[in-house]
Amino acid sequence: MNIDKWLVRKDSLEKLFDILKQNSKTIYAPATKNGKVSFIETDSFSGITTDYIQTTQSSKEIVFPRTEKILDYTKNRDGMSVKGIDLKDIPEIILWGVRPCDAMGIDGLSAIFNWDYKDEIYNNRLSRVTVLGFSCSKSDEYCFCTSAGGGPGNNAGSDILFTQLGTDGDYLAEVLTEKGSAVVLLASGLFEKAGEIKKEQFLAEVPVRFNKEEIRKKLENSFESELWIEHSLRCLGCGACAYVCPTCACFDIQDEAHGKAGTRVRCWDSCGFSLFTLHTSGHNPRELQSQRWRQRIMHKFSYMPDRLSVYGCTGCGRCSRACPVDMNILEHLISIQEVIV
Amino acid sequence: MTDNLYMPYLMKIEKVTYEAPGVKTFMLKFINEEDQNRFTFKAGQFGEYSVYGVGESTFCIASSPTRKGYIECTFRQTGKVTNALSGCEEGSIIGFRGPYGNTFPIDEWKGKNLLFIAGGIALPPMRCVIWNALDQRDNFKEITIIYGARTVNDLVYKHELLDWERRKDIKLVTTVDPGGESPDWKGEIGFVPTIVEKIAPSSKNSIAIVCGPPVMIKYTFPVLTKLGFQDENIYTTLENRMKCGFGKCGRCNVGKYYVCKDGPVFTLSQLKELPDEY
Amino acid sequence: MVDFEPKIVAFVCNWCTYAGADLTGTSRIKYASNVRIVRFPCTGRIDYMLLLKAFAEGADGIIVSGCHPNDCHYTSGNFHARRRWIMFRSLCDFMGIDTRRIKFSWVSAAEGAKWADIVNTIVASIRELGPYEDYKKVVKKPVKEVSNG
Amino acid sequence: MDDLRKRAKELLESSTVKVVIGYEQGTANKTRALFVEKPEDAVKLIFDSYCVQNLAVYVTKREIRDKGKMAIAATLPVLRSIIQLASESQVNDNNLLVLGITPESKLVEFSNLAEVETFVHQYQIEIDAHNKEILDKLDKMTPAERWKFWIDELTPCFKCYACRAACPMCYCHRCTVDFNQPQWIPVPSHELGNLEWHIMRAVHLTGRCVDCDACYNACPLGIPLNLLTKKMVEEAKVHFGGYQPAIKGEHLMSTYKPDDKENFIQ
Repeated sequence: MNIDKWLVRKDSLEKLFDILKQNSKTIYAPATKNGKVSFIETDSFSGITTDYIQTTQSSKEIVFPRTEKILDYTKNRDGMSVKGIDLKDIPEIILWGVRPCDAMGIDGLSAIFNWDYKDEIYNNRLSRVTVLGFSCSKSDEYCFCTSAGGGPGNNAGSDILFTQLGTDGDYLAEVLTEKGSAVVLLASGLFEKAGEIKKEQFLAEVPVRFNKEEIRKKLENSFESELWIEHSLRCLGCGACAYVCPTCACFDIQDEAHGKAGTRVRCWDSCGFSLFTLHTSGHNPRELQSQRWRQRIMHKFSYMPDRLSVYGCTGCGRCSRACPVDMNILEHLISIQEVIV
Repeated sequence: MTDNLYMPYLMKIEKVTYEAPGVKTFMLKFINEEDQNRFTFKAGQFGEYSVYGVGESTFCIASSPTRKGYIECTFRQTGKVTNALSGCEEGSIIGFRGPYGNTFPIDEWKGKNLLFIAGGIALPPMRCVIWNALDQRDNFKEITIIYGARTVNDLVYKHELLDWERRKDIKLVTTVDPGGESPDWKGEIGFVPTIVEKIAPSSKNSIAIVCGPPVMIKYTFPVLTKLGFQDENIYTTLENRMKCGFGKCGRCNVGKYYVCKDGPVFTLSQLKELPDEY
Repeated sequence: MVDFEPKIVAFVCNWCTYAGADLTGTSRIKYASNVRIVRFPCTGRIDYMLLLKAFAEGADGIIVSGCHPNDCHYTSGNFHARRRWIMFRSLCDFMGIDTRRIKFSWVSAAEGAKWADIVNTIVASIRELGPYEDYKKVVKKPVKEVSNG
Repeated sequence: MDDLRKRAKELLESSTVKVVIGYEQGTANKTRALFVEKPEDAVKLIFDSYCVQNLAVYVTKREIRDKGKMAIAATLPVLRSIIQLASESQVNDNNLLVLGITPESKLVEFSNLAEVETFVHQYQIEIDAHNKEILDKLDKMTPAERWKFWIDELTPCFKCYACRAACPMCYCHRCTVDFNQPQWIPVPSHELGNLEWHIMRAVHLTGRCVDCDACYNACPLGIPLNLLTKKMVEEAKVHFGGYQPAIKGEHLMSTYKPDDKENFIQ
């Protein structure tokens, strides 16, 4: 796949933003609120936060919103009229400043949402999103993208990947998809031919901490291991890790009625909650927190690779950052690699 | 099926039959004619039945695929949706999404004896297979049905049990748990596993299909193995909490198998491979 | 808002206020018909969640009324209720819920006139305040197409 | 905190307790909960200014409680939570031993919960100055401004329930939001669902919250939801003279005084 590489001057980034804005595109970019950086609809280039390692939440919210209407119904005298979501209403969105680990997460989501049955709502949202990725020049002890098959400069999932050449240098723009070239066409003046540029030297240093194939093999016969109990003693069973994760796609379907009409809504859910698998009879196949923590790891590092040939983890480390009790997934994966034989 | 996976068919409730305390059977017809003609399913598949404004609930399609023009479902009133469902009368509109899941491999059973073992409210998934087999009766040799419930009143499809009893080409054994019998009860008395042991159907060239509460299944499998049934000839269905029904919402998995996609029908040999998580 | 007819929900206790309202009726005292009365065995049974649900389903004003202290049929129901109302009302005020739209009162079985007066005053004041747009806006926006991060 | 480690080791060796709940070094400069079951692991116990997580949340967690008698390293907020849990009969003397850590970081071992209670009653539940300032700023706003403030703050909430999980007082086996007959609080995290959830949480913690900020520290989005429970602590002071967790004491919201004062009931 030959990626055409362009050079974008440092100060023409703002011009690119304005051109996109003029073309009435909705732009979501990282902005700070309550001391946390999240993707917020932004109108001005100056509103974008730049010195951060990672947003608190992944960009999953844009293609798989936390709450999403899937149908409307109205009861009338002679029956019921039910209307599905009008896929054309889904807005065009530019996702500005997506880290490679988020962009890579989209592959995990797409694998689930297109396993046999095609989820048109998700596919339509994704088709209307243009992902402008920004490589990482900094990382911290939570990041392990290189162990999860990605990297600070990985271009999977991005339509254009910008890599800043040096602290305030110009940007190397790798255009990867038609959506990417559409943006280049829109602002062709800003994209200059780029010579041979070695971007690796400007990327963050992320050491490889484990081998995911090895972990996958070890997980196959570790279902009864004591490790799950030991690791999950301090887990409190909240949903923070699942909701900040770029590849967690589990959802719940709820109905909301207001008088004669109402909606059916799809909203995020987490395997960390005991309600997730509770039967009406009271029986719960996953009663203990250790069983639920095991499900989280097994799904991402064993079931998804087996069934969908894609790992359910991009190594962003968000779940460890967001966890109230410091359940560090990297630490647990390393101990699985060392302890389970 | 429109491109929106989550959009149910609109179904009208044609007939409501009261089966047992808290258990009802709905006969459902598609409101939209083409959906009716285009709709096909196989024995063992399930669907999501929705009451708008309340939610969706998962149970099998209880009518046989050989009977066209309608589908039936039987449910017990336990949760939020089933309570709302049992409040619906004939003529009201509900939603149905499906068919989902895999099927009983009836075609492979041609020329074999069939042993159906059901407990309590688990007769519906079996009834679908039984009628499917009975509608092609000569494909199969001996058909034995062992069906038990807690009390006489809890037996579902009472009228059909009578039909099956009168038929000469089926052996029907109904039982009730000890203490559940009524004075004029002529059937067996005892738990289903003990009755299976007593009847001791031969395992030569035969398939066993077992559905029922987990405790009944747990005690019936060893009996069948003792009678010589091979693990791959014993079929059962698994029940897990479900929301989507097509492998997306991520909650019905047992190990790496999804009950909504790889099930609900499993053989005992498959069950033995599954981790203890159901 | 000339033709705005406020929707008022009244949560009342069965032994005093409901009987009082009944007395209002039998003694032919006219009062605004905007109020929808929900009867409870005691004010102690009136849950704060019901008030929120009333606003969520479109109420513009709420009356919560029961027996005077020491008159409670169950001796302490209204005392417990009073303490809950004090704390819940402070929480609502802190969160910006318009407490002018929630009226708490004691109406005994003999105070038919007082009941009519309470209903009329609250209907008049809510008619002047207008529909509870803020809450309705939150309810109408159940699902943001794409909510921000 | 060597004497904590030494004492923990002794307790485990003499098996007076089956598990010691304390803090250990976590990722980056975070600290996290540690459950010591073997005497030799007691050396991992630490205590420094980063140890703020309220460990009392674990004394009601089934997997820990079923291990047998627990010992817990408890700073002042944790001690308050333990007394509040004791008053709601969740813990008692034969399943919990308390190793107190005073505000001056001195180890004080309590022989029973009554002793813990007398210690806790030396300190009033005080809202810290910074948060008091924010509360005053909010009080000066008009209701419409406060409404806008809270709707903006609560909209990002995605109902991960970390605030519920981290709070020692939220030990219910099945929370009201987990029931669907009736579904009191909408499950989806839209604006109405978030508003009703956070109101319900504040109401259910009224008179029980010990103002330990566990909910705020747990929220991955940094929503200042502890302001709601802090406001209820302040209101309890204004209307009823405040409250202190007390094993045999009355609970603020399940008792009453005939002469409770108010100015809005007609």
